[in-house]
Amino acid sequence: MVLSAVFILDLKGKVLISRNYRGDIPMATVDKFMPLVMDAEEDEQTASPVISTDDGITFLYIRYNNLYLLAMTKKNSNAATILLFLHKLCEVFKEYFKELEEESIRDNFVIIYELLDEMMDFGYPQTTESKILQEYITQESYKLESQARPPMAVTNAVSWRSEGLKYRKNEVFLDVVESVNLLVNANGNVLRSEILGAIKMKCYLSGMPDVRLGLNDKVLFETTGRAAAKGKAVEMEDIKFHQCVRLSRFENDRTISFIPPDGEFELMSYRLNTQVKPLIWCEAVVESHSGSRIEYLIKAKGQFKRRSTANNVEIIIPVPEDADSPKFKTSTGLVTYAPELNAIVWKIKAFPGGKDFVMRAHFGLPSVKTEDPDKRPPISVKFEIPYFTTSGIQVRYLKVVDKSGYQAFPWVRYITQNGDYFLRMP
Amino acid sequence: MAFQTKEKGEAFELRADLNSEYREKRKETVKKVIANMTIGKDVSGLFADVVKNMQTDDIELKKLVYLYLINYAKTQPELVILAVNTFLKDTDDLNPLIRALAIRTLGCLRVEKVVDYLMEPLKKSLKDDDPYVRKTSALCVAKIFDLNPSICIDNGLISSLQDMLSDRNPMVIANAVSALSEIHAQAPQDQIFVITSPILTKLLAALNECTEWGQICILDSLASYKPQPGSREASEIVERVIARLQHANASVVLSAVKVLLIYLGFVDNDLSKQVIKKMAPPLVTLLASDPEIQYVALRNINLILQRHPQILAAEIRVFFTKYNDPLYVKLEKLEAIIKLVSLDNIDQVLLELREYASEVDVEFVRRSVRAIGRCAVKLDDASERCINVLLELIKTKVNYVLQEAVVVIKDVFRKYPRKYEGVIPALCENLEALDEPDAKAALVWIIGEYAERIENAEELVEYFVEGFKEESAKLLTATVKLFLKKPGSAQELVQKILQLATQGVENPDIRDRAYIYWRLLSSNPQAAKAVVLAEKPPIESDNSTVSETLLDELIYHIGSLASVYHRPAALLGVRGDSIELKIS
Amino acid sequence: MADERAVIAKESAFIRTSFKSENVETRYINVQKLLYIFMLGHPAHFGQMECLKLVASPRFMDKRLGYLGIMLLLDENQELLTLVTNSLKNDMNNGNVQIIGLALCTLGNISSPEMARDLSMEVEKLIASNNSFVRKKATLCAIRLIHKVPDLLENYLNKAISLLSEKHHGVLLTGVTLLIEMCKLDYNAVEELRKSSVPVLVRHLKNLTTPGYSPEHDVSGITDPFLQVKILRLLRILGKDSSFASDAMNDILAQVATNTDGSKNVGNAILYETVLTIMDIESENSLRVLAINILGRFLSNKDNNIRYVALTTLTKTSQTTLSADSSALQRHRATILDCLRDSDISIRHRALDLSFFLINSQNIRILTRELLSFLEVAESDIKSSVAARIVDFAGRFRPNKRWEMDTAIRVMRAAGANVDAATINHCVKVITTSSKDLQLYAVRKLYNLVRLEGDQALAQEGLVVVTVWSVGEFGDLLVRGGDSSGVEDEDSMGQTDYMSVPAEKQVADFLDNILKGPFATLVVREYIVTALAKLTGRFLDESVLGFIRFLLAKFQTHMDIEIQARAVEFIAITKLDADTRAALLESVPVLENALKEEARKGRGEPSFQTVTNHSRNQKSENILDFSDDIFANNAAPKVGTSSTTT
Amino acid sequence: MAIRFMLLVSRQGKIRLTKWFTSDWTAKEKAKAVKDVSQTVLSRRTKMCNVLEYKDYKVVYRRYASLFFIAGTDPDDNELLTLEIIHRYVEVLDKWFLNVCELDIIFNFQQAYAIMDELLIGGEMQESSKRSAINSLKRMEETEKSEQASLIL
Repeated sequence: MVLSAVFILDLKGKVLISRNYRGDIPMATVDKFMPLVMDAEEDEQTASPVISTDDGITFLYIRYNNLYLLAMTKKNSNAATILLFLHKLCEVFKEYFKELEEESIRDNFVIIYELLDEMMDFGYPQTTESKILQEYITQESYKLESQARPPMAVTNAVSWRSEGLKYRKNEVFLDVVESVNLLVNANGNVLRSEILGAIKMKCYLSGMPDVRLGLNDKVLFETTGRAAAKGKAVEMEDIKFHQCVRLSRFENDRTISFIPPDGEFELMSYRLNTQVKPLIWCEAVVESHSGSRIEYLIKAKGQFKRRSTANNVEIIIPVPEDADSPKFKTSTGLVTYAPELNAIVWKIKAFPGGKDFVMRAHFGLPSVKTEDPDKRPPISVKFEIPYFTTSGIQVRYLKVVDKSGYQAFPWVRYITQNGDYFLRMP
Repeated sequence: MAFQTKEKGEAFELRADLNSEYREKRKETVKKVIANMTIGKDVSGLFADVVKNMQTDDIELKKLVYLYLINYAKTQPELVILAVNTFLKDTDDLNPLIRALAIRTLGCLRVEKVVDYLMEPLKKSLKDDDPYVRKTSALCVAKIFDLNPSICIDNGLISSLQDMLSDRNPMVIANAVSALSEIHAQAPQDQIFVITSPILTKLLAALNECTEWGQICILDSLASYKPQPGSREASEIVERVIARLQHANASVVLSAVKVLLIYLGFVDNDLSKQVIKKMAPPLVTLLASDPEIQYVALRNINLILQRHPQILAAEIRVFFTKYNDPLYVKLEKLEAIIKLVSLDNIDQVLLELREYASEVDVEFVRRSVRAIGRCAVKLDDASERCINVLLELIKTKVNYVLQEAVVVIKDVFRKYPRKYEGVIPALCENLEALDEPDAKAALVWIIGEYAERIENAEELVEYFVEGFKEESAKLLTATVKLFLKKPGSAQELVQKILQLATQGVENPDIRDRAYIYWRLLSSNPQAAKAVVLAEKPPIESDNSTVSETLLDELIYHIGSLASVYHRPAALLGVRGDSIELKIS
Repeated sequence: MADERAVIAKESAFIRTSFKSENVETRYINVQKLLYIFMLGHPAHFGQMECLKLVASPRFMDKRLGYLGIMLLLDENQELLTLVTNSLKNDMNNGNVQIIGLALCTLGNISSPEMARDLSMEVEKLIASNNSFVRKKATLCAIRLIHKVPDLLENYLNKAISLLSEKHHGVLLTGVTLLIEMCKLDYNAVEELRKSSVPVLVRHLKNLTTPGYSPEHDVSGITDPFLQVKILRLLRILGKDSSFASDAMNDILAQVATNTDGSKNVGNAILYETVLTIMDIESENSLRVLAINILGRFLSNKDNNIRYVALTTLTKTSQTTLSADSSALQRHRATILDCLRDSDISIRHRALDLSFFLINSQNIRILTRELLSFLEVAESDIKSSVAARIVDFAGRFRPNKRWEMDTAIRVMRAAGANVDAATINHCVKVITTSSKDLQLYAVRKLYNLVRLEGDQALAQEGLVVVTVWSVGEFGDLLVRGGDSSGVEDEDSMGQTDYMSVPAEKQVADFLDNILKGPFATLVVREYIVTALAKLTGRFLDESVLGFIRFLLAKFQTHMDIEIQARAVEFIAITKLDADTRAALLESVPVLENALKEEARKGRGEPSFQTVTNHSRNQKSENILDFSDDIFANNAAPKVGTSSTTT
Repeated sequence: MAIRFMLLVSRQGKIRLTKWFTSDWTAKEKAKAVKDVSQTVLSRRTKMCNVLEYKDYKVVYRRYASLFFIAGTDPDDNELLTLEIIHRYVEVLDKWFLNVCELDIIFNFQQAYAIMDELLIGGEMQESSKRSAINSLKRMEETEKSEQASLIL
């Protein structure tokens, strides 16, 4: 489990701040980190997130913006926990300082020390809920009327919500967001497709409400014998819940019940592995004359219901890094050359279902060729389709029960968007 | 020089300000000192002046001074004693936050002398009314044990800790579990943390209620519990733990998977099947996490698949690599693909591997080519299809593709002796392109093994004799084989090589081999043939990441570094620990 | 960072498109921008052609930028470079000396062999130019040309020698530089210069050391240190191995060595160069003493640069003069050993190299102890070279063979994971060339060491390899070699018994356990498989032999080709009749070379070639000596023609 | 015996100028060397010596204000003299830009290169007089100016 010390470094490997939790490894050992990373980068590779020195010290790290968040240990520690903890640190810092970057570290070192002290003790993660931390570790401690005390939530069974919250209007907003991951090979075969769904909540509820959420969950319907009745149940392959959801309850009777944190949070996520028809399909014909020019013909097709519309569609087509003199032709949308992406970006504001569009592009190439090999990245597509979920998931009810007996108003929205959506180029 | 005086001046100023009569000024100055400490300047010289500011009811200032103390306590052990009184006072404060802070910090000082002073307050705080103080004290015991084990035992801290497993607060239980596990690992013979049935019940209850991190601690501790044989205990645990697979925290999921895999052996078949089925979706979901977590997950999945390939048999597509995967993720996915490849999916896998083999990343391309060969060795009925893809790749003449192809084709030959000899000419054509020891050694082996079918085998072997050393052993064997198969033409060559290998090199291993060959050839040519040309049984397909014994161990460590490195836990850090040379 | 990339990518794209318009006016500014972009680390290959176009322009400023671009963007392996040749030729024939200067500078920095040949005539002509600005550039340009095409050297030799009569410091400096390079390439040049030029060089140096000789070239009170150093260097080459030339420079060297002010870096630069020259040539004894004293002063200097230089120089001079000045060196032993613990890695490395030259038969035990403790804490990348050198010197100056063997084993224990093959082979040689008693001692000690120290020892691959090989070769001694408990063992401290005698079964289990454990690397497995096979000829217990055959049989389907081959062959051997088997597995004759080395040991001379020069190349190549005596050697195997025709 | 490469690196590790006098290295190796060398130099403490070893080269460096001047030389080069060569370059820069600072080099990198080209060719010193080097540079600037003037006319 345990880690020995946490560091935040800049990209050159300079330590911006550090916290030594166990004192069993000299802090100067951190000097060995950058050479290891650089060795890996020699072949333009990213060093794996778990690397060790030849004297048996392990570094685990993540990168965020221009920072490394780094932990070190010499025990057989829990690698997953440590890396997740580092991600959690990132999240908390972001919620505290809006931006997490070199400057925000330097400007807030006092509070970062406090957070590091509260979030981990002797190498074991402790309280990592930013909302709770904000109740007793603040930048303006002098504004607190009395001395800060540990909120009940820190050690309560309900460690994510404080007591005594009050709202004039009790509302809950639910966003059902589905991201479609897609990989199509150069022959046009779908290699894999999956839907990653998430139900995000914004809760403005008073007291300690108990909430129950009903979905058209196929497993639930089957066990309660309601399957045939509606026929539109969804089979979620894997469901992950926020820690507020009572897992054993769900395991028993598929009831999703919980006391929600206050404000914004992700209640659950789920995954569907069903073969989905690619919502936006692209075909590319490329004609390349090395050393002089290259031409593209791209055809895009909306393969979803005619009454739906995909918004803010962006089709990103990679081109050689040294292309020049771009020329485009299309009847729909706006085409630009984005050198910073080494790509053509074809934007279509509203893409109706069932339609298809064509775009042609022409580039010049330099006569002197680069020595770097061609990287052959795939076409990627971005889009949003509102009022629509690919899986057909539906919120059937949301019940809020609080002992004060107020009435709460739920609001639900659905949206489908792209996830990792890639079509390999021929 | 100018720089130095400036520094001295700064220290002087800081010291004066730390003793300022104005409270705000002192606080600001302590901040400045900490800022200096943060950027790595040595401010230990201000110890006494900083510590003076410890007695305050401003929590922020107190925390800063404490932080300073943690950093420099070791350099000024005598002065730390000055601070002890304030610490002790703080452990009696009305505010639990301050009580806990004092206990937490005292444990971090790591100064032997302080330990004695700490005993009484620690004993008290282990029984504090506030759970926040208790959970902090629990870990403090582990800190002290690290420094001085006997004092913990003598003062009954360990038994207090054991009592804490029955605490009513889940977080306290979780920290007690952490502390006990750590102490237990340091002195396993003392049986400090042994899970009994009653404790088990409490842990399982706490599992539902504590934070994600606490859940991981408890799950990890369950891994070492041996359920009562024949009882319902194992199934009960499994049923409790299985719900954890739904947790959003990937580490909770991995620890749950570990516990379930271990308990599979203790439950009946039906439940076991059910568990296996339920494990698949969460494992796949791990691949949607951040790449770093994916990496840890994949390293573990590859271990799990070695034991239970059926878990993800239907999910091979999720391991197809994405363009933007980091290399370390790609390589692990490749490994998983090989674990899961079967006759049902081989065509698709080959198409995919062929695609990878044309990417730009050299290491990934190599591993993909190698993967094609490993598929051939694994699946008898698909070996020909694999070979065809390899031949196609050889035609691209990309140097490193070629080298890698030669290496794997050699293994294909060894799995299917005399089956794909038609490929040999294509390989020998590219002789000059091979510059890597592995590839050269592979080709040398092929030439020796198939000498009778290669017209210019002597020429080819002679070509390699130039670089005798790197692949000496294989070259030696190849030459002797060649000689036994074509005695007339290769005699001079074999003589030359044996001379070289017995007297021209120092490597004792090569010399051993060479002398055996020499003695065989000169005394008993019949025996020589029987020995050197003995039929080799086909190799077994090599689908395992680690040996079975190591796998047994690593399953117990899923999620941990050992399982990421695929090395025994005992080995972490061994290599560098300095060995004391006993020289009189 | 990300923003910068995006801005640059956009600007680059704009520049690329703009280049295509072939606009002469915008080209200059675009190339300028592109070079800046290139400096920030972004691709700029598409600007190469544009630089060529700029060079072809008649304008000076276009040419200037074009040549700068060529020097930055192109390297000598690019085909495009040949297209520059013509422009260079034209510009070297230009009437404007500044344009000639640009062309010379470019060619002097970047030239392919073809260009060197094509443009040599122009450069020859320009060396004779009456403009010193052109002359000095052409002279340095010639260096690149003769390096690319050494045949061209003779065209320049006389011209270069005549440059020595120059007054202009720049030209003289470049002239001396050119001559130094010529001497390195061609010994004829050295002889030619010895005849003609020693006095003139000495005279120049004398002038330079006259106070106030040329204020324009003064650096902190010293006249043209750059020129002084170059002259000293050329003198060094000329004086080496020539007492005649050396005699001619003795006085001036003494003068420089005594009169140069050593309080500033410049002065020390000259003193340093002077010392090197004195040590390299056939100098008088008094002069050498002077030089060594200067180094002694350097060594105790506070400035780390000076200490670094002292350590380097002492190492260099020790290499060439060996023991001659060693008493002077020994005086500084404590200082040098202190430097081994310096916090500066540069100092540490230099001190390490030097420490080995301190070793002699009197202090070998003490120094080896120092070096062994250094070995333990050394960075892993230098462990291999330190280990190799310790075993080498242990052989050279050993007080006795037992001690040498113990040292080799200690090295393996401390750095067995890092040593290279040559060191492992060396350890095996130490054992094979020993008496039976010592072999018995060695095999028991190694066996017990690895057995008792477990993982710690097993992690040291080199130690495991040596142990496994010894167990295989001397298996019979190990289990039945008689009593060795009386042997006094420095390492054991009386606590553990490194001399205990195992049973055959225990030895087989020992090897089996290594195979099963996590430390069985491929190399270790290979060694174990052979060792097991050899033990079938040395062990007697049938049940143990059966167990060994079982172990071997398991490897017959092994993925590794070498291990499979061995297992299959060795299993076949076990099926042969007992006599044949015994004959095949007999112990291996000692390596001839090892015996020769052995005869040379203990006398302070290098005993084996491979590890003597580790200071630069850390990984020593095992240089095989294919000389005739190996082939003429009687011990070499002969394959009887008659016996193999069946 | 010569300088093989020169690097100017800021204290933050930004590369300000690179000059190669060798053709033995590929672009990739150069990039790696720049990275490795600047990283090691930046991590050295002030009192350590100004020489270190990188591959088969000797690296000699010196810090001037916010900039590190780094020279990679053959192993048999006189490192103390290399320090003088570096210093000479800095002196001429200083004279040319009148109190040179990092920004001068960033914005006038062409001139920074031109100055180096007047001091070194192929990594060897071509001129030991500051005045002479400055004069040559001045003449070239004049030539450029007169060209530009004639263009405008």
